[in-house]
Amino acid sequence: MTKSTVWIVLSLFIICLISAGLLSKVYTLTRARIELIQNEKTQLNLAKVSDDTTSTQTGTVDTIMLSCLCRVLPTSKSYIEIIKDTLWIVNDERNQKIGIVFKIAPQGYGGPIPIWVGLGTDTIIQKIFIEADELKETPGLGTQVVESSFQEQFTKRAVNELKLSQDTKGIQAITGATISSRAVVNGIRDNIKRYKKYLISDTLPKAP
Amino acid sequence: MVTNLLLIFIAAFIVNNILLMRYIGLCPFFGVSTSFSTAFGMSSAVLFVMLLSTWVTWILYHFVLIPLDLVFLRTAVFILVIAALVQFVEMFLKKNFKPLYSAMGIYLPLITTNCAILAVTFLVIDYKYSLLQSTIFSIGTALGFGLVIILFSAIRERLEFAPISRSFKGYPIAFIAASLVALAFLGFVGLFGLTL
Amino acid sequence: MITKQKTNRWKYLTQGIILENPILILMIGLCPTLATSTNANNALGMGIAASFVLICSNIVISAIRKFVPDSVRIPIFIIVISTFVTTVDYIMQAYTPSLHKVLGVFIPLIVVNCIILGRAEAFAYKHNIIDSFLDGLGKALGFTLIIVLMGIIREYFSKGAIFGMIIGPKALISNPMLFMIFPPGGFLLIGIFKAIINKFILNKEVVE
Amino acid sequence: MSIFLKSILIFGGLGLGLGILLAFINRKLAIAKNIQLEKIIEALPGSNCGACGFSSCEVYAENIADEKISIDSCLPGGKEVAHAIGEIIGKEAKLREDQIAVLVCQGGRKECSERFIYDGGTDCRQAYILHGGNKSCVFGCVGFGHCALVCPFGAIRIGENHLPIIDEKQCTGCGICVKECPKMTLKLIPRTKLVHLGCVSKDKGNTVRNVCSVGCFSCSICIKACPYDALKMENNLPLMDFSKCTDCGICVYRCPTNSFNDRANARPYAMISSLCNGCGECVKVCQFDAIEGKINERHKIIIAKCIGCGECFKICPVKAVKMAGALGHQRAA
Repeated sequence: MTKSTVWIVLSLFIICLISAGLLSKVYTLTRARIELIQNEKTQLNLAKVSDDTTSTQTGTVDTIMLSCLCRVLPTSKSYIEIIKDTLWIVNDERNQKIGIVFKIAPQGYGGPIPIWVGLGTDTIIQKIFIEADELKETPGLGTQVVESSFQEQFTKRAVNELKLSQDTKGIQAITGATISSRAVVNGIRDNIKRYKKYLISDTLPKAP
Repeated sequence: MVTNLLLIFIAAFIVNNILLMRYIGLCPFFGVSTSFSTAFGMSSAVLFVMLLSTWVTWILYHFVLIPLDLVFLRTAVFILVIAALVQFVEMFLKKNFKPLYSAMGIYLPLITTNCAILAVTFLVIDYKYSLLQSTIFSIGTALGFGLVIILFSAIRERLEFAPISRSFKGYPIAFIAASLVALAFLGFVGLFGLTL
Repeated sequence: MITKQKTNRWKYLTQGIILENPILILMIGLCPTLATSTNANNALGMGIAASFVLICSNIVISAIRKFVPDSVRIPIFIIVISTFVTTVDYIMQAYTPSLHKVLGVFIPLIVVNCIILGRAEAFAYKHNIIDSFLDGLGKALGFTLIIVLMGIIREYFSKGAIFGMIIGPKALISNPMLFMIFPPGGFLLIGIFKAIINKFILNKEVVE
Repeated sequence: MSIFLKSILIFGGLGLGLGILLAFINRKLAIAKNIQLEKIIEALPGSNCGACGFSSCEVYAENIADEKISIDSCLPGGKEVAHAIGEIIGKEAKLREDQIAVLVCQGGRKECSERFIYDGGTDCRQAYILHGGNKSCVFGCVGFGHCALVCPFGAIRIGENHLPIIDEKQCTGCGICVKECPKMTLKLIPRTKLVHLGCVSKDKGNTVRNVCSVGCFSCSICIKACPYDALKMENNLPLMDFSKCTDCGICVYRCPTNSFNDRANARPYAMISSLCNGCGECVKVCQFDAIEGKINERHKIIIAKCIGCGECFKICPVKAVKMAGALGHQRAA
């Protein structure tokens, strides 16, 4: 190996080392804050889908300002995370289970569509929430799936009503985005079946 | 399963065309699309390198970066791998496929700085596609890139002889022509329910 | 002798803004310009991010230019630039999450942004640190100036607002020109800008 | 700091691996990078004009390195490049004459009328699509300047008479304009050749006559007049055999419609010295009766009529004739 090729390989190696070191330093510094923001968002979404008005206590979700980082939790609820970042059990202040919340990401064609689903103990969907800004889309262009009118259709729906249809019985698909709306409906229905077992058993189940 | 793949292909090929709808890869687009042969050479080189780099980066991401929780290295590793890949491809072609190299070779160094290649590797990760889906996606994007760049090179060859005022000759008229073509591509939004 | 030195240094700075403006004259760095200038805030965000990376990478590259072997200089430049880009990426994720969401895939794309690699290759690799810093600053200002200008125009026509403040006439707000947000608007705007610049440069040449 | 360690290991390892792989492959795949190739590429002008028939200078250099092709087909480079390459690869450069492009049509807007009014695309190839252009002479140059556009050396510009004017100093004879011209009214001739026909019309005599005032209507006077029979009629045009032609210029001046183009700026004239014994041979030979005098008396040349063709100079048995003025046939410039 002539001297010049040694130097070529060495210089590449040194630059990689320095940049890797720097990057890991930056990552560890900013990771704390990013996680903080991430938790903040999950709490907000959890609250959004589980404001179970039919629950015994009257606590309603008060507004949560994302920008101010003080964690104003909904008055009564506590969330126990079962599966990291996908499933939470919702308990009221007397630690009675009143429902579950799970997050799914069915495959739309503009990329995965992140949906939060709040399910009451009576397997009736309380609310769903589609995170608009999570969608990896060209900046500035919204997609129709995010419109609140589409999300409202899911409130107070039983599992068997979850199918695309023209009449008000089922869910009306959005014109122009049939593929994405079908992905949302199927995604929710399949995952409800998967997470249903957490509703029934009172004791805290082991993570699957 | 197959319709799913087909729809990903069409979305990448026409509906979300990487050049006209996502604005990625414009630098070589205006530089190379002056004549058909250069445009064809460039798009075949892009297809070849985009496919290879999507595979390499996808495997690297899912089997090295995620298990070791080094996701923050994503940008650096990807671009380094692509630069090295282009270097190997160039040397390999120069040695074994001389005619192919002389047709496509001159564009290879250009490709390292081509935003489209890196963009595809990132989009494939963000969309959480499987390896097969990302292959289809990258083929679709590369063909979309080729389609637009060849289509546009024909337009620009005609523009050479059109009577255009002096200050609009060259790049300005090319941009305006590109905006009209982009307008036409906008018509594809909503095809088969594929939104942007 | 020093004054001559100072003048051409000053020239490096001012050249970047009008005479050798990266977007309009050198025609490089078009991808982020068109993509993120849908409104003024995004444009400003991208402008600052790209400028930070451009200036820092210019300084570092001109600092280490003596140790870089010529045959492997492109990969080394790329590693240096990608280090800065990742730092910007994670700082943005920590402190300005909303802007980071909107800019999305275009932040990592700064690595292959033709301005930065172009300036590194053409200028920083051959000049000393102060000159490359000034050149980087000039190019960054030129880039940010144009991208913010486009952001303002596109936002004004599509939302009748600038930096979010609604100032447009009623008619514009009731039926905004959405054409400007979509890709065709961006291409058209750059085409017109380039024509105006040609007009100045062309008759300047004739005068000479 | 496990993250710090892990990232250093992975990224550093990747960098090292790629570096080693790069160096290794660089050597294994290194084609014989012969220094000769580098030197040849440097010697070539590098304008990638394609005159040598290859897409770029580099490809041409590779062919030279593999001795596949004669080393002087780089026309723009001409003699110096050929010599330089010759030294590099040690082979004597077989010189092809230096060439220059000339227009073989003199029918501008004044000489040749237009068949129809045309205001379409301002490029010869577009005008050519429409019945071969709007000039009444079907073979003539339409003069929209495509040759000026494609000339890589900027040697051609369109004169006010709507015909291309070729600047001989700039023109390197690369032949691109000849290839590109849709009407084939440009031709490559050796740079030293002074006289060439200025018409390409293959029409019959009378059609040419009522279409263009300077067109050759194949009267074949020049063929008879040429002392070296370098001309012979071929589909209504006098074809010139460059090897026989001595650029004497007789055909230029004998042609009734001066269809011949004479690139010499100035022509010499003959002078008869006192040695003349009045034999009268020169009078028989001179086609422009520019010599007068009685038998056995010293003859005299009428300078106005003499075109400097040099026939009397050649025929004079006593070498009494001298050529003066433009130093023989060389151009004055």
